[in-house]
Amino acid sequence: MLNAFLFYFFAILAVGSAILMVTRRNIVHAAVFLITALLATAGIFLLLQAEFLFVTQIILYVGGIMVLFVFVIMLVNLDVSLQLVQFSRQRYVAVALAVVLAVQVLGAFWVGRTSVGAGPAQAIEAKNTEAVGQALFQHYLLPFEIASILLLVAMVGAVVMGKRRI
Amino acid sequence: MNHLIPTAIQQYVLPVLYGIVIVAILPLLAGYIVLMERKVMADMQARLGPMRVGPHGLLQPIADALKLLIKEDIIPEHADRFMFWMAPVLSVGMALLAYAAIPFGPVFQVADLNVGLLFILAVSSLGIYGIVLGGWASNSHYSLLGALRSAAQLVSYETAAGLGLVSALIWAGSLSMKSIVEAQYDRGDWFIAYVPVGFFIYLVGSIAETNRAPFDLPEAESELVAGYMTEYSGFRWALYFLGEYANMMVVASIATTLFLGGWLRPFVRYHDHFPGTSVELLDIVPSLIFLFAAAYCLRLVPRQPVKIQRMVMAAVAGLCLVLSGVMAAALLASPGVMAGIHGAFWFLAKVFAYIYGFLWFRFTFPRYRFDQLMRLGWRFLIPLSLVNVIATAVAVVVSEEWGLHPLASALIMQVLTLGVALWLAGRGEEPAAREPQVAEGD
Amino acid sequence: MLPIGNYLFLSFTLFTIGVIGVLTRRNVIVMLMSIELILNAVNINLVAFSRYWGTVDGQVFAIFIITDAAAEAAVGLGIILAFFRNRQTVLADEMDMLRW
Amino acid sequence: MNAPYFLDHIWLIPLFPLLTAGLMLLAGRRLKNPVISVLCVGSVFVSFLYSVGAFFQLLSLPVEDRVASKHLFDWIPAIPFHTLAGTLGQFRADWGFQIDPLSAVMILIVTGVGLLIHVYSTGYMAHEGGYYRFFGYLNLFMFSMLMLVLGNNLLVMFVGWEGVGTCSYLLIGFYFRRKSAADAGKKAFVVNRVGDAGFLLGIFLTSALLGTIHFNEIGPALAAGNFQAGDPRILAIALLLFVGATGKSAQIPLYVWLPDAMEGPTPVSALIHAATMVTAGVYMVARMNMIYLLAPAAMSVVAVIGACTALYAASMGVVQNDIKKVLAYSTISQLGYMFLACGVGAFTAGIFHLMTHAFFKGLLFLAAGSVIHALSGEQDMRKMGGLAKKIPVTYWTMLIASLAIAGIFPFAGFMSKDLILSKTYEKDFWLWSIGYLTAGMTAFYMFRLVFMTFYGHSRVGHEAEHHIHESPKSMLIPLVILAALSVAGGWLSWPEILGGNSRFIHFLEPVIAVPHALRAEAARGPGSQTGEIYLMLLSEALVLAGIFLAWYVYIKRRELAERLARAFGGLYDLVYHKYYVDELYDALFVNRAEDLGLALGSFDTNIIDGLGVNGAAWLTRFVSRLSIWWDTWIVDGSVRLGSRIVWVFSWPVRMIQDGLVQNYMLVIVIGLIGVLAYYFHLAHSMVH
Repeated sequence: MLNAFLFYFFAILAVGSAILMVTRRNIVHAAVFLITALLATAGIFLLLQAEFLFVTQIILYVGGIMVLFVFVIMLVNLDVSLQLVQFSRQRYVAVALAVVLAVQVLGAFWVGRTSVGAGPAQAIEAKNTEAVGQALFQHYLLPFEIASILLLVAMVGAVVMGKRRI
Repeated sequence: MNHLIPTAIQQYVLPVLYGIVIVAILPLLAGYIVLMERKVMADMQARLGPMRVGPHGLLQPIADALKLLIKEDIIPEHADRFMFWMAPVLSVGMALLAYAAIPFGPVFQVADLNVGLLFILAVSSLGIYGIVLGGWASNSHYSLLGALRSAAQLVSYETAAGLGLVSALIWAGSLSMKSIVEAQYDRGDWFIAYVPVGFFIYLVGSIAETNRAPFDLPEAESELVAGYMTEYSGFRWALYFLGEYANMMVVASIATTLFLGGWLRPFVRYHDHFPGTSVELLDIVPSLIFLFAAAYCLRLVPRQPVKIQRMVMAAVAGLCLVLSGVMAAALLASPGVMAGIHGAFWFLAKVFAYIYGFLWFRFTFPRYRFDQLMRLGWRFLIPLSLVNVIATAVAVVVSEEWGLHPLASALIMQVLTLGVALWLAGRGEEPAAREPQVAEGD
Repeated sequence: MLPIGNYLFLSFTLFTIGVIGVLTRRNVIVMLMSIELILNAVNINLVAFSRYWGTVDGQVFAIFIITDAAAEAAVGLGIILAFFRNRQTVLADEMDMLRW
Repeated sequence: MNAPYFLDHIWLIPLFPLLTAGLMLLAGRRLKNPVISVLCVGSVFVSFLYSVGAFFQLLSLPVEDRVASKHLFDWIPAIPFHTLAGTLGQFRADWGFQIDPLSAVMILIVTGVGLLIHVYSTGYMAHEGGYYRFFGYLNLFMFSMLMLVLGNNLLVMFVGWEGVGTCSYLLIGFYFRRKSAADAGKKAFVVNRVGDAGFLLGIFLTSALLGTIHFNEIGPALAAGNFQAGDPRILAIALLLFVGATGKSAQIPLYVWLPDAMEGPTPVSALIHAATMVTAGVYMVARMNMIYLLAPAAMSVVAVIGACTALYAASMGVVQNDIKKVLAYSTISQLGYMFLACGVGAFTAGIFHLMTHAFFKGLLFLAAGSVIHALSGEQDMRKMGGLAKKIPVTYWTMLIASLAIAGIFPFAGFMSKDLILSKTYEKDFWLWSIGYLTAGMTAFYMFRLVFMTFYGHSRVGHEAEHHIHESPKSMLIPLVILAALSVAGGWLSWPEILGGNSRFIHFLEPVIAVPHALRAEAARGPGSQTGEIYLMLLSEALVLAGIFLAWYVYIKRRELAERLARAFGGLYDLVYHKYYVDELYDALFVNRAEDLGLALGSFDTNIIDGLGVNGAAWLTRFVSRLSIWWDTWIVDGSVRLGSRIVWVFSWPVRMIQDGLVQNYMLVIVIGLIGVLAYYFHLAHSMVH
């Protein structure tokens, strides 16, 4: 009951702010709405009892990546860009194609509607963080290392990109 | 106290009650921290500071709050009204939200999340938006620059501070604030004894995160009028102010919980009881402190010039007496109550000590240049904190595998880390922000 | 927990919105943000299924995805900054130096 | 045959300086001064040791075959051809070295004096820029000079000859920022070219006539071709070679470069323009004595020119005020003496005087350099005076050198000069009288120099007065050693009359191919001994008179000098301006050369450029117009046509590949849709 209420609250919040994010003319507003959407997503995670991911989502996405976005937006923010046309020439084609894609996915849902349900009610372990840590550092150690290397490379790349003279 | 309060109330009513209390008290505390700041600054500069409103300016914060409340509220032209309204609320709200997971005592805690610390970090990291959006929304160059600076600064120092905390977390073995404190109780020593370097890193990082001097670049009055707060006035400005001081208390609480043993009394493992009772000697200290405070105030009463001030002073003395009585009475109450009340006292005492350190730094250190700030963060603190984390992990493994005493292994590794720190400091000297020198030819 | 279909539908909706955003907005930053949105939709999917099967693998994958998102954001924004410094624009259809 | 070690390794002697020279000129800039000093002086010192070793091993050989040669490798292989004499000759030249008493003496002088002057330079040049450059050139010079004296054929000798010329040019122009120095260098170079031309022609003629240029083969060739004395072809050779000698050794008419050469640093003047290089001509004449003995006319030309140069230069030396100029003219005059000796057939006496002159003239220059050093660069004697007390060592050495050059009895100069004079007297009275007069003038101007510099009251400028200082040890020690040599150097051949046995002369004898007539005369021994004694006394008297005159004019009654100068105003001016010879040469040769150059230049611009080049250019432009047209319309046209075709047919690809990222994303989505569609199709088919 409460679960359902929270879910719909978060879902509507996420979808609404996502739509606003895509349609806003002002980039900063778009960023703020994206942040809202991300926070709503974090709420969804919390509902799914993934506390660690909930926190990670907030710290990394909202507290890190989006700050970066806002930072860059403020660096490159052009008032003239507010007056320009916001959508590209291919918008109608694009929307049409997206709708086609959506229809296909819905079809997929329709095909598999019978198999999705409450699912096997697993006894969710209380210590989510420990479980994630175990999985991350034991079973997924190699991907973890690869991800760390990826981050290193990304960092170097960002530094190079950020240099005044490339 | 579980036996005398039904669980339903414990689950739903108490947290709300705590929340209300926090939200109600916090602005008052913030105001008095401001007063404390002004007094300390005056003392360090051989002045008196506020003396007029109330005896020794004791009522100054209230007066300030009233003044700010009734000030005209200006919204600059072409400002983004929505953002302009939202930003201060955001910064205060996030600061308040962070208190949800802070344990002021064994029981005095809104919610004991098992990712409590991460939750606090996450929420306080959201406070950035309050500053950035506010600076952007007020449509002014000073504000925008301040916002950008603070964004860069916070992102830079969050990493170092978080890693500094991790070194303590490794010893604690848990993310829940409560169990962290209990871990310190079990070990018998506060974690500052295990990871002093980590504590130092977090100290610096937290100063930078709260935009306090010497890292107050975002509101450097000598460069950008007031940084992101330039266009704000009146109540919104007061909200920003409140947010800043609330943040100070948040970081102070985190430091207290992770490094300074939270609500634990000093020498918590040192048991010596009154004959025939289970009350420990050192537990009298709080009530004694308040008793002395009351005596001091009473001595000050007759010196006040005006009658009203004498009355206020007397009232303060009475308050202190009451508190001392409460502390004393708690000794006789059930252990749970005693632990709760004294825990709150010790916790707040440590928090204020930490904040006093903040004030001290502010009045003694000159402000950094921005490139120096960045260099300190990226080229000294972050490498050092990484080394510190690794060293701590090694220390834990050593103490577990070879049975070496944890404190000993930890301190050995800390010494090594200090060596690294010295090397980093020496290496960080060369100017990173200057133009490359022209290589003189043959 | 609610039937997993709800979560799937939510993530699908977000995904579609993100796709539309990527395809239609001219501003590269908004395109990047839409990509973040898509990644989030995927995350919701993963977490929902991990809850569904009662294992944490999905969450681990979500963590990896967040990592990649961070990397992508860093590099992408760096590119955008460099480009803006040289061309004074952030519009996708003006980034046509690869045009025939 | 295995020659003794040093004789077998004489080719190493020039090598050491060459190595250090190369090092200096390639990498010297990076070396510290002490390193440079050690390397360069050390290399010269090693060469000196090898020379001494070679000398003594040569002495150890029996008198008749005191000659050793070392053939390194062929340079020009044997080329058979018909000589002018009609015989079949083989022209060949190789990198060969030959050492006999003559070259042994020369290498001893070159390396010994050179070593001393190197040491001196380390002190003198200590504060100059281009230290490494200086020593690089100096060592290069040592190399070339040693090649010159050690070569066993005329071509190697010529290599050394040109090498020393180059080094002299480089070192005269060492202070290349001073225009006068640069000009002096150029002048020396050009004047030497004239002489070298003659020398080269002489070499050609030698090889053409005798079919060989190897010293040890020329004599036999002469004998084989039994040329008679006075053969015009031999005469031509001798005169041509002598032209080269006059160029290198600054004889009339090619002496003009030597005075200007004093622009170079003083050690250079001492080493190159006094001690060694300028004596190359004398050495060459002595080396080719077999030719000259067959050309009496040439001999007399040599003698006359030598005598005239001696007198002429001495006369100019009398009036010079620049201390180095005086020494320069005295050098010329002493060289004249040497040629006089060679001209009268007393080659050994010439070489002997060459050696003693190397000692005392080197000493004079070094002492003068020390004076200039002390006066911080002052060279005008009128601004000196009264230095005897202030710089005693320099003073005493200078005095000894002056006595030596003047020819006071026990000193070296006396021995050599009187030997020359007596030999000349045997030959011809007038030549002797010229030489005699010159000796007096030498004494006069040398002591004029000494008195003006060291006696009387000081005329030094104030700021220079303050830091007058004796030179450092590194400069004084060579002075002292050279002083000792210029005292004792002459005793190597103490005249028979004074109970000596002129060993040096006899040591050199075997080099000189004495014709029968002369040998008979030599057998009869020198002329009446008493006559020789009288000659000595006469010259001593004249020398003392000259010294007294100098004292009287420049110490006793100082105003007399100006009075005399005014009295003989015209003559004085004439002499003071060096007889206007430079102006004459300018008028005769330099300006004519300029006119020729101008004429050629105008020809070049008008005829060659105007007609040839510009015409060709016009033609080229015209043709290129045509080809441009062809290129644009035919070649490029076809290319553009092709590209246009490709452009037209490539539009579908272009539609997809338009570097717009969003279109790419669109394509991605399309692909996604396609994949999903295929998946549905699969599921559908599975259902059925």
